[in-house]
Amino acid sequence: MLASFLQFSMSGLTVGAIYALVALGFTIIYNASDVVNFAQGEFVMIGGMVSVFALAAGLPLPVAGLVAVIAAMLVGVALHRLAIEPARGASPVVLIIITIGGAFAIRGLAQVLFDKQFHKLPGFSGEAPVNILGASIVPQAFWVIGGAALIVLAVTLFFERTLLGKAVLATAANRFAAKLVGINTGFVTGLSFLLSAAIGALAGILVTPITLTSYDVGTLLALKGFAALVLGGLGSATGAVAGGLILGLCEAFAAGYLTSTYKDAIAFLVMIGVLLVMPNGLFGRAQAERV
Amino acid sequence: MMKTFTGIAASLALLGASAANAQDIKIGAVLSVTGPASFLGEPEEKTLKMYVDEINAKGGVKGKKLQLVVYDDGGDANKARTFATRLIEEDKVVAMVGGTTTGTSMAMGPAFDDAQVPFISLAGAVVIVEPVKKYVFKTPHTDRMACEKIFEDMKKRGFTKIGMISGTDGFGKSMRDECVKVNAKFGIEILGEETYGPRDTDMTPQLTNLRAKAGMQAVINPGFGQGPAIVTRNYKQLGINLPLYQSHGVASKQFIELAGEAANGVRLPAAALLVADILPDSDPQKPVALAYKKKFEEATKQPVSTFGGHAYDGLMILVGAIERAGGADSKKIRDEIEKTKGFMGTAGIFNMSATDHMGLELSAFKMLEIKNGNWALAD
Amino acid sequence: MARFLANRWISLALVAALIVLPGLILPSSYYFRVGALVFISALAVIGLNLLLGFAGQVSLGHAGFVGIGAYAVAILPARFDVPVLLAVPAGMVLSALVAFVIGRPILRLKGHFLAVATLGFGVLVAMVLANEVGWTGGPDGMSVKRLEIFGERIRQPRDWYWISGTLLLIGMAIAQNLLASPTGRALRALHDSEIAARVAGVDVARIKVTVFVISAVYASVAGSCLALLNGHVTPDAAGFLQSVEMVTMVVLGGMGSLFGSIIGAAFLVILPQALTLFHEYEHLMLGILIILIMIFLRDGIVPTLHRLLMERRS
Amino acid sequence: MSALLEVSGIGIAFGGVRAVDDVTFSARAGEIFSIIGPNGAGKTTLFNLISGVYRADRGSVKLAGAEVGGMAPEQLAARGLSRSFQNLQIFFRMSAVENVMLGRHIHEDKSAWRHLLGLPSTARQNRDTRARAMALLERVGLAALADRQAGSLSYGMLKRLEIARALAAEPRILLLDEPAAGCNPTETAEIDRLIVEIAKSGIGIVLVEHDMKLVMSISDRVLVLTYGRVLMEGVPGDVARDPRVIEAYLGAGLPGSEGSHA
Repeated sequence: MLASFLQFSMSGLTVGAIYALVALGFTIIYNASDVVNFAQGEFVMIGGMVSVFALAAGLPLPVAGLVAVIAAMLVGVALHRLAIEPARGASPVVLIIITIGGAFAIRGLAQVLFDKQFHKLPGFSGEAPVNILGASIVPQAFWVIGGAALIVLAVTLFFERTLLGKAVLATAANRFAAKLVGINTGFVTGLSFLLSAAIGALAGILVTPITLTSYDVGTLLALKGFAALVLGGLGSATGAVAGGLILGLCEAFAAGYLTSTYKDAIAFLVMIGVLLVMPNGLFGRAQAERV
Repeated sequence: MMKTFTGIAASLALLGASAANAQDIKIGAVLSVTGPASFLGEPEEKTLKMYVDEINAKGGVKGKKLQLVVYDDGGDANKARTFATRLIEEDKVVAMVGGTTTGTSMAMGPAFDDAQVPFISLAGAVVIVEPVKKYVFKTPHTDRMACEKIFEDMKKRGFTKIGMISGTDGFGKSMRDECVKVNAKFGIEILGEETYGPRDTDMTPQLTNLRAKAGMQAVINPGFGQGPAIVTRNYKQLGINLPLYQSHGVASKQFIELAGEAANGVRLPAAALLVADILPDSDPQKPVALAYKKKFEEATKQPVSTFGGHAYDGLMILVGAIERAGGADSKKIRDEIEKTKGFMGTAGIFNMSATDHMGLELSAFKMLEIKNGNWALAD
Repeated sequence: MARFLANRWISLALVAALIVLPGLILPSSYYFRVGALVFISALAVIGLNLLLGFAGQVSLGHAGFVGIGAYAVAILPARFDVPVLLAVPAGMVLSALVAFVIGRPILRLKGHFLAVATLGFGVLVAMVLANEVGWTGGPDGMSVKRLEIFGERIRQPRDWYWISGTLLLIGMAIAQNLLASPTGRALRALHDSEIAARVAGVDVARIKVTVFVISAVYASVAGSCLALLNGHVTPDAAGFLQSVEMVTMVVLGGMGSLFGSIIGAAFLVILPQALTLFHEYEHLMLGILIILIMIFLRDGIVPTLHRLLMERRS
Repeated sequence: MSALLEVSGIGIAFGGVRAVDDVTFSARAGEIFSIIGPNGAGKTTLFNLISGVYRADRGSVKLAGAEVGGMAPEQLAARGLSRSFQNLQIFFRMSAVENVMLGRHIHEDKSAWRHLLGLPSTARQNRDTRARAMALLERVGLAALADRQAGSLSYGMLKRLEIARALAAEPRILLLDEPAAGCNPTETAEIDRLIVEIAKSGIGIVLVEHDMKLVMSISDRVLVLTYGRVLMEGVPGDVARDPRVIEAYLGAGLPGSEGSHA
């Protein structure tokens, strides 16, 4: 009983940690620019695919990972410069469509640059499972969960302790006021894309040894990450992480205890249920009507 | 606006057409080169292009060059149907080798049947050719055969109680249904069943439940793509010691790479192509399989898979039929495809007939076991 | 031109011309098929535009209703011997009922929250269609009985071109009727200010459900047509990617522009056919084109061109 | 004349802060009843309570003798209460005349079926609604701009458009939240004239306004609100002279010195 509960929980936390990181990436860009970036999943793909190919080209794994993160950041900045910035002031829906177009383009490029096969990375600490109270867990799961926790911590510290981070927060709170006090909001938005891309790529590197990767893994991750973002309350980093973990756990427990066939549906039903009770998500602030 | 678009489309089509010699024999291929089945569609596309080039370099078919028109349906049945219409109406192909997935093949089938253009599908499910449609053929072994081959092997090893975990994609779902139809025939009881989505990344919850079923002797995993690789890894992770059977849907070296260590000991039914190297020299299939393997691996730098092999078989059956038909008449070609006898392909010996539009016997399947990260014959 | 487009009879005539004129010259059933697909998509997109473009309520699960309409004409005749012609309205009623039941609770949500709730609905429909093999044939889909009128089986793309073209014209006229009515004004009003609409006496919850139901019925009819045109359905029709494609068509063509819906649908249906020329670069090109259009025509193709035209005149 | 709108003991708190606390007043048909007070005194919140945008924690609102507390804005609209907004709530994507036509929503047939079919009765009704809306636009001086998109009109025009839209509902009582804020003197004078005219037609008007000149010249009675509570109520002359009022305003800036704060 306990063993399977633990097994399900670890499965849910591992998958959830990735959703959480994708949702965190969403949150950072959303806060800085009100853009829901549906290309966020592509950053995860770039992280995984570039590391795979860099590793195959003979680079050691840490260097390959670094190359992947840098590649994702470059793509992130390019996306911002070439697609988001020129459309500044467009309505949120239009910006979302632009990011969907961006996702298309990135995926299209990846399928030409790399290939259409699935790939894996070796587990950072081998593949031999660890037994905890009857549950078998691959060591990479700890890398994923621990890595996600570290990334969340680093992001929190960045926002709370650095001037740059505070500038991003200020822009998020009030773009106009931030401009007035001399913050270059365009730069801040660019920075948020850079940061989100890096987080996405790191997530991709961490998770590829478990989940495998291919040029088109981004779509589903973006969908799940978006759901987690909204469940968490849209704009709250804590919410994004909580939303991701809850979504992952829901899927794992649904698969384990109810039906594996409809586990995704159950996860979505839980989410819709939560939203009906809390229309602004778990950590969202209610917007009082100002008229 | 609309007119401009059609105008553009029309001129583009003309452009494509004018580049080719009117004397050429046009054959079409609608493949899932992108999308969830791209790992099937990509080697299929490469194989077709490779061999069409080779045939043309050697002087073509009956002195005429082959011209291959490929469209990518992205795995979407509706798109596939549009491209099928385009091949028939615009490109006026004499036949088509393609249809990567069962879904796309089923969507395209009626279009070719209506237009009386032969269509050789590369997808697995038995429903494509059963009931027989006059103009629709296929080259891969059916999923029912895969089930039978696996159950035969289980029976031989004395397993009667098994568990099943299948993908909810078309391939997994279809094969699962076939397995559930034929298991009783082999005296095999399915004790527990689980499923996973096409893009799932962790199947430990399902396998944990499956593991808990008492008395199970083996597990079968109908599915294709990366799912089975993850199942295999999770299987090992959870320390399940029962024999694991995969399907012909993972018959590529990539599966072994992805599953790693965990792949060792896994059995699956597949074409002899994968074990071409270790076939006895007396095996009549050996030269064909070896030649294809060598050519594919040299040209693409990727390990050979049976998927590309099915495209090879389809193309060669078609070329043979065109030669026998003595020209580019679709109806005659169809009749000749149906008359294919004793054709040695990568999947086995094809003997088509009016009632069998696939033409492979169960014996064409080999039961393989993965040993030390490589294919080996199980018996 | 601006005034010109604003007049409903003239814009209807324009749409009719766009259907009839190509219909007279198109060379083969391939073109008729593409045309039919444009009209069918446009019909669904007009419905979604009423919801998204006019009323400002986003749905990321609208393909779910396309799926319901498509499978209604697949399942009812095959399993219950319902005549095909009756299966289409049955699908409409079913879609309307589903939309009504789920619309009440989820339309209280706003913006991205609504997007996720509708997304969940779409995922749910696609999952049911893919998994209930006994009913739906599973992921590989099922074949659809052809429509028979006076003993004649309607299967040619050319026939469907004219049928779907007619339906599009009717759908366009109905949407115009709606928009010019009190309900139409109310649904457009709540896009800008729900509170002002309520103060003016608009029952916002009711109007939202009404337009949600109407847009679901449009999608359902489109789904039925698609299934009958193809003679085969797969759960892809209800998938998330289809929902996203529909939203993209609305935004590309122009939110709040019925004519834009047709252009948006035409664009995304025809473009991939033209882009096959670029083989593996197709997706890259498509992505870049979408970005460029949204940057340079950010209100959508039709409204932006319309505005530019007006500016030039004045 | 009996009271058309009776507000008694109404109050609401946000996070422990009593934004409106125990406010009681009543307004009669044909009367201009003004509510003034320094910034943040709770005037708009009071409007939101009366018009159903917020739900009051306590107290009651009666419309023509019937309790309407807790009703939604659309229900109140059907009972004859309409309002304008301090921050414009215009349907920017619709034309000016459509904005006003929407105002007649409660008087129109609401059957979506008939609307979809485009029946002649709907067309007739549309023509009627449009004619009435045009008459109202005429009244507020916007008839020439009827088919312009509302988003392209100036601020002062939109203020008048909002009044026209509210009037289209044929309300018995009209709450106007700073109708002249941000308008130039000419526009203010026009709105001034308009309000008097509306009151003369028998509609009860409750007015929140910063422009003291406007308030003092047209109001029948004035209620002064500070910190969410009633400071005093009386005729304009008395209010203007009351030391408590002067003090309250001095604490928060002189009345009329911040006419364009919106």
